Amino acid sequence: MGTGKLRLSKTLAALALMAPLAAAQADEPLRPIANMFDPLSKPAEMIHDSAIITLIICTVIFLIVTGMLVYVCVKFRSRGAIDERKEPPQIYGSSQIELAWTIIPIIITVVLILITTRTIGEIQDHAVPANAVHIRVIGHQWWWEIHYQKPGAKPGEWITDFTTANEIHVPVNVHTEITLESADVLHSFWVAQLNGKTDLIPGLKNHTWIEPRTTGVFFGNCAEYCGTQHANMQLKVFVQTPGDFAAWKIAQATPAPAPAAAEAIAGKQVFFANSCVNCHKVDGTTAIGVFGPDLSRLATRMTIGAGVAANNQENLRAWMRDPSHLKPGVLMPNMQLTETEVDQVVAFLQTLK
Amino acid sequence: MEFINQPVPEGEEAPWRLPSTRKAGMICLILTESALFSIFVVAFVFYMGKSLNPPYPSQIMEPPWLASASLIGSSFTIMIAEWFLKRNRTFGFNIWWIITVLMGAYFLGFTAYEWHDLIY
Amino acid sequence: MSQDDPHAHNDAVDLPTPTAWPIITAFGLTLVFFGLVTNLFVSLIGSLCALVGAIGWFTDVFPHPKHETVPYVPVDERVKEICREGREVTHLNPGEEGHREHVVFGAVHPYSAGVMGGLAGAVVMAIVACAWGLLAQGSIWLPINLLAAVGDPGLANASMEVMKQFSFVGLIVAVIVHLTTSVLVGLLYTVLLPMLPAKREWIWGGIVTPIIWSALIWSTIRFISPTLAEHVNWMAFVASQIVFGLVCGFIVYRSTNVATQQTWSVSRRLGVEAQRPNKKS
Amino acid sequence: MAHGPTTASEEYIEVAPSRPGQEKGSFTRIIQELVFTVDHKKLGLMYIGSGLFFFVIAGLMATLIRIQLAIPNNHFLEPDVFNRFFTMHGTAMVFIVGMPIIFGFANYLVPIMIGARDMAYPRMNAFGFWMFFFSGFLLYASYFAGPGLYNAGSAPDVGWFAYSPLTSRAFSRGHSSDYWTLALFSGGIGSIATAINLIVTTVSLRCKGMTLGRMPLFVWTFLVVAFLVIIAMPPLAACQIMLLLDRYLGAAFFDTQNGGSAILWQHFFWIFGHPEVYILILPGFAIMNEIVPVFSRKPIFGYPIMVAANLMIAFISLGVWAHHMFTVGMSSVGNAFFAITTMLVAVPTGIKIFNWLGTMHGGKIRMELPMLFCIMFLFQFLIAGLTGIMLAVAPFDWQLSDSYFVVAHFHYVLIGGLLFTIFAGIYYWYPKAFGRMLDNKLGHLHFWLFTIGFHVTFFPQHISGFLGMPRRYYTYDAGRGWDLWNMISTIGVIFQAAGIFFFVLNLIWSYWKGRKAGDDPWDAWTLEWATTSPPPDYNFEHLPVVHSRRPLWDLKHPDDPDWKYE
Repeated sequence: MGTGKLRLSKTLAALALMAPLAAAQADEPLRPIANMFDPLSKPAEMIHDSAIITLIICTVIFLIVTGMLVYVCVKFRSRGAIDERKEPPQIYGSSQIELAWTIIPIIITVVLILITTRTIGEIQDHAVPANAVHIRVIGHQWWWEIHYQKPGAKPGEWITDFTTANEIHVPVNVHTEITLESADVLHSFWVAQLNGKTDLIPGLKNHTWIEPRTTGVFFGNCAEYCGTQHANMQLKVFVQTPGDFAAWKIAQATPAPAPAAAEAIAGKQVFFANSCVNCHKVDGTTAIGVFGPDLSRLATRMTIGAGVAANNQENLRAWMRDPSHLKPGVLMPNMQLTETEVDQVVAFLQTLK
Repeated sequence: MEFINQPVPEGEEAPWRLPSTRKAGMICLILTESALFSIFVVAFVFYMGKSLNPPYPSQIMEPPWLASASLIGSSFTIMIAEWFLKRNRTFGFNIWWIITVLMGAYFLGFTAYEWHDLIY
Repeated sequence: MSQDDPHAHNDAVDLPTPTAWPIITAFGLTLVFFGLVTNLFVSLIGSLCALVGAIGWFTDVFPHPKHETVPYVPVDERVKEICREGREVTHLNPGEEGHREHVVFGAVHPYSAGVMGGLAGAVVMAIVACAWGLLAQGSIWLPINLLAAVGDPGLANASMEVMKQFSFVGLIVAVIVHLTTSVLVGLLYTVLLPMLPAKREWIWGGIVTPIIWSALIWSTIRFISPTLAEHVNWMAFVASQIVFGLVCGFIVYRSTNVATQQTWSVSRRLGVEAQRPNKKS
Repeated sequence: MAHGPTTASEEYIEVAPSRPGQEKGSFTRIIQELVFTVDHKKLGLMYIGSGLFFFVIAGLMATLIRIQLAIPNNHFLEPDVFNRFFTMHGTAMVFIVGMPIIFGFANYLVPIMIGARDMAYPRMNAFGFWMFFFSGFLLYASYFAGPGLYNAGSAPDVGWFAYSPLTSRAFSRGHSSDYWTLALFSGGIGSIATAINLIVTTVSLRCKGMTLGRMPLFVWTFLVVAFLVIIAMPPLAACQIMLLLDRYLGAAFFDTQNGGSAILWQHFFWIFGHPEVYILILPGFAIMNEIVPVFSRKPIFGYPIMVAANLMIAFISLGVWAHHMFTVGMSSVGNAFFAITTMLVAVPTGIKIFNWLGTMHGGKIRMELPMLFCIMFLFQFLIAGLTGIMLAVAPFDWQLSDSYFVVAHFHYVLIGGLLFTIFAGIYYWYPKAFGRMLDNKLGHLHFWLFTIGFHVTFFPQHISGFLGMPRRYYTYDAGRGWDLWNMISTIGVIFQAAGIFFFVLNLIWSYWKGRKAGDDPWDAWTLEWATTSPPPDYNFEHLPVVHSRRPLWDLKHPDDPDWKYE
């Protein structure tokens, strides 16, 4: 293999970097284990209830049938050659028993069908309350574009307040209505502790919603195979107190101040001299590209490359040298920057907060 | 042979008849074809009127009367050919069979031409 | 046999002649496809190959499929006589004749009795439940809507006032669910009651089963339907279940036993007669 | 019915065309026989043999996949290489391993079981086999064509269900999607040909007295399978044609950037894809239906209802396709409808499981290898069925779909279900096909290693699915709760591989050294045991006449034949 060392170091780096970094950036506890049996949001709880009854029923059936199988195998096993000289009585069947084990599954099925249809309706046809937060999530080959609706916009019409990427912030105990779209291929939005998955389909608008019960950073993933870097299309949902959320929104909606340090100013020039602006957007500047993630507030994010690495100076440098080293197959080209230019651009990017 | 000498239950002497392989095979083939074309028909209905940009089908497509006629006609000529075959008249079969092949070939050729025309 | 089997002769049998045309045709077709991902020239060769194969195949089967006559293998390589002594077959329980059986447990109740019992039980059960609704809660619609709330998301989240009102969807859902389940349980009674210890059918059907059923529902009700869990009155619930069990069990129990059809063939049970004449023993 | 073939042995007329210079048994002669043959038995064995060959290749791919996933952030495989592996593994296992092996069983056994000399269309049978055989190589040619070995060729990397628009020209450059499409398309032609052949054979070539009500359940099940094939495969072919039009001629059926629909492909694909699952699992039931009665020494419990359950499963399977699409945002009514139909499948499936238990109940179960595999099948298929019910609960599916839970579920169906019965079938019919028994010791090694390996590999995947691990990930971060389960899963592969090694060893070793089997080693009841092992080219000197579902029981107990009771 020959890459054991690299692998190990990367694993350790991932472990070591994530926790302190998150602590520095978000007060919310990290919830990296997306356990669907530990739901912390309204739709996920409803799903959990229907899952539990299904599991109970299935476990009971499993125990009964396995018990029957073991009993039959032990009780009626052949006891050697002498025993085999006689054939057992030839039984052809029994309408009564067969009917019984047809009806009982049907009754169980009826119960399950009722629970299923109710839960489907409760979750899918849930009314959107007036105080809901509206966001739009657009899937791209291997990152998430996130739009926040301008306050005061009428329901049904869409005015983008600001955009961000890969990290969604929502208030706790408030219904967040999420519209899902795709810019290229199929993706699927999945944050298991908040809700089940809904696909992002080009040409269609899908909807999902969450109503988290507690604050925290919830880890999600793209769950529909979307190409080379499907595995590194991670998603994080920061559930914040309403106060924190309001503050975050205001900060995001205002452009970052222009860089003051010389290196960062030079970095900004490099950024605009190269074709970065064709794909990336930085609020308050002339960079309005839309093919790559919005960088307006890059420095406030926890990770880069849709979760492929922690957002720190070292990783940003590695990314600027060659994005496909960190994320093989990524659509961002290698910009062939010199070492000085790399340092300068990274310095500029780190001012975007 | 043991199967022959075993006692036979009453009422089992009735002659043993089964559907002919030809009929059964043909029905299966038709079933397959209809499964195939039902998907095309569904796709056609689904996309009817959904062209994003002109030219629209109604503007450039004409009903291919001759090709359709030869396609539908070929099912009759093959029936005639089969009629000859059943009576062991090889010559008649060959004639009608070749006519069928030609009609089918004409249809395929015309379809290819139509496609070529549409795309280039 | 030979007269039934035109391909068999006294010491040989006609088999289709081995031929390479199918493999040539298949190879040609695959080349056609392979050409689409490499070079159209490959497709051209492939289609020629497939055409040659198809023509060769045609000559093989036209006007009659080719056969070759294959002799039987030597006598000592043929199938051995099947051992006729066989093994004895264990008889059924001592005292019972024979060793074959279609298992029948006690009397067989006609399925119609199950359906009737289920329907009658359903009516009585509905009366008890609605009486509870009317007397204790002041609304005949409450129990109906509660049942419908198991499957209907609209009612599941409704307030108590709404639950006491008439709901068309609720009525439809409740009636369908109630009748389906009742008929199924009625059928289950016809087949299961005879298997239970005799003479006590009414206890099993009228008391034990409803109580087990109620206990099952009680333990899982939070997951089955939170709405129902909130409002249900367990006394009334168990009472209506027992009423159902008694009525249904009674009707099933009283029905005349009929002969079972299970020894019949599939075709006869379905009412169509296949190729052989009926030979009911 | 006087017969004198026994005295006429010296009068054999050598009418078969002799091919000069080629003695029986020489290598060229064997190759020539295989190429020219139209014999259903040889073709059946060729199906199974080539299916097992592709099985080993696709299995090695799975091993590499598991090595990559053993630890978080592994760099053993590049993402593209990994994506090609899981695509090729899935595609190969379904289309050029599963389907051919089951067709091999059908080809070999159906004509003998119904007392026929060959299939209805022997040449078309050969054609069907060769179409499949070449399509397998066409699929694997993708590794060598295009950019070639250096960059692992242009092997398909779009997943075995090749969801659009990932297959459109914009997102799948080169020919990787085309290899997938063309290989499956040409293989599909072969499958349809074989299925039609099976139906016609079963309908038209039954021996005297073999009514539909007396056909072995094996034949019944394959009749249903063949019908499913001719109903389900053409839709796949149709949507593949549309995809080819998209890619080669610039149509836009599934190209979302030009007004096509991504959802339509999913509907079309699963209209094929779900019946396909039953095409793969019903043959498992077929093999169970033969082996369980013989080794329990009793007739199958509830023959009529078993037939009815087959038909019900096939019928329902045509109306459940969208349960693969609960997450695409269908209306709540649509979701509810497909959840309901899917749950209904549980009823006939339950009937089958209970009836097998009923067959074993009261019998004298001989714990030979075929039966061991069948008992494990019952246990594993039970788990697979129950996880299937969980997936049918649409809200639960919103969590479970495309997670490792699904991976675990369908491997319990396809390995725990289908593959175990294929093993059972091979242990059961190998003596018939080659005249020698498979070795018992090697067989037990195979059984235990593979069973343990299977559960160790796939059971933990249920749990990693519960913990939110999506499928088709080439890597994952540490600290998300998936590390341990993936490591266990990878360890299980070692046991499975060892099991397969002993299995292949057994197949080869027993061919020369196995114990002689005799005509009827298991004391069974269906017609294939009424001829020699291996059977002669013509199967039976004289076509049999049957009076009951167990013709050999009638012969073995002449005073007490079955037909008096059926």
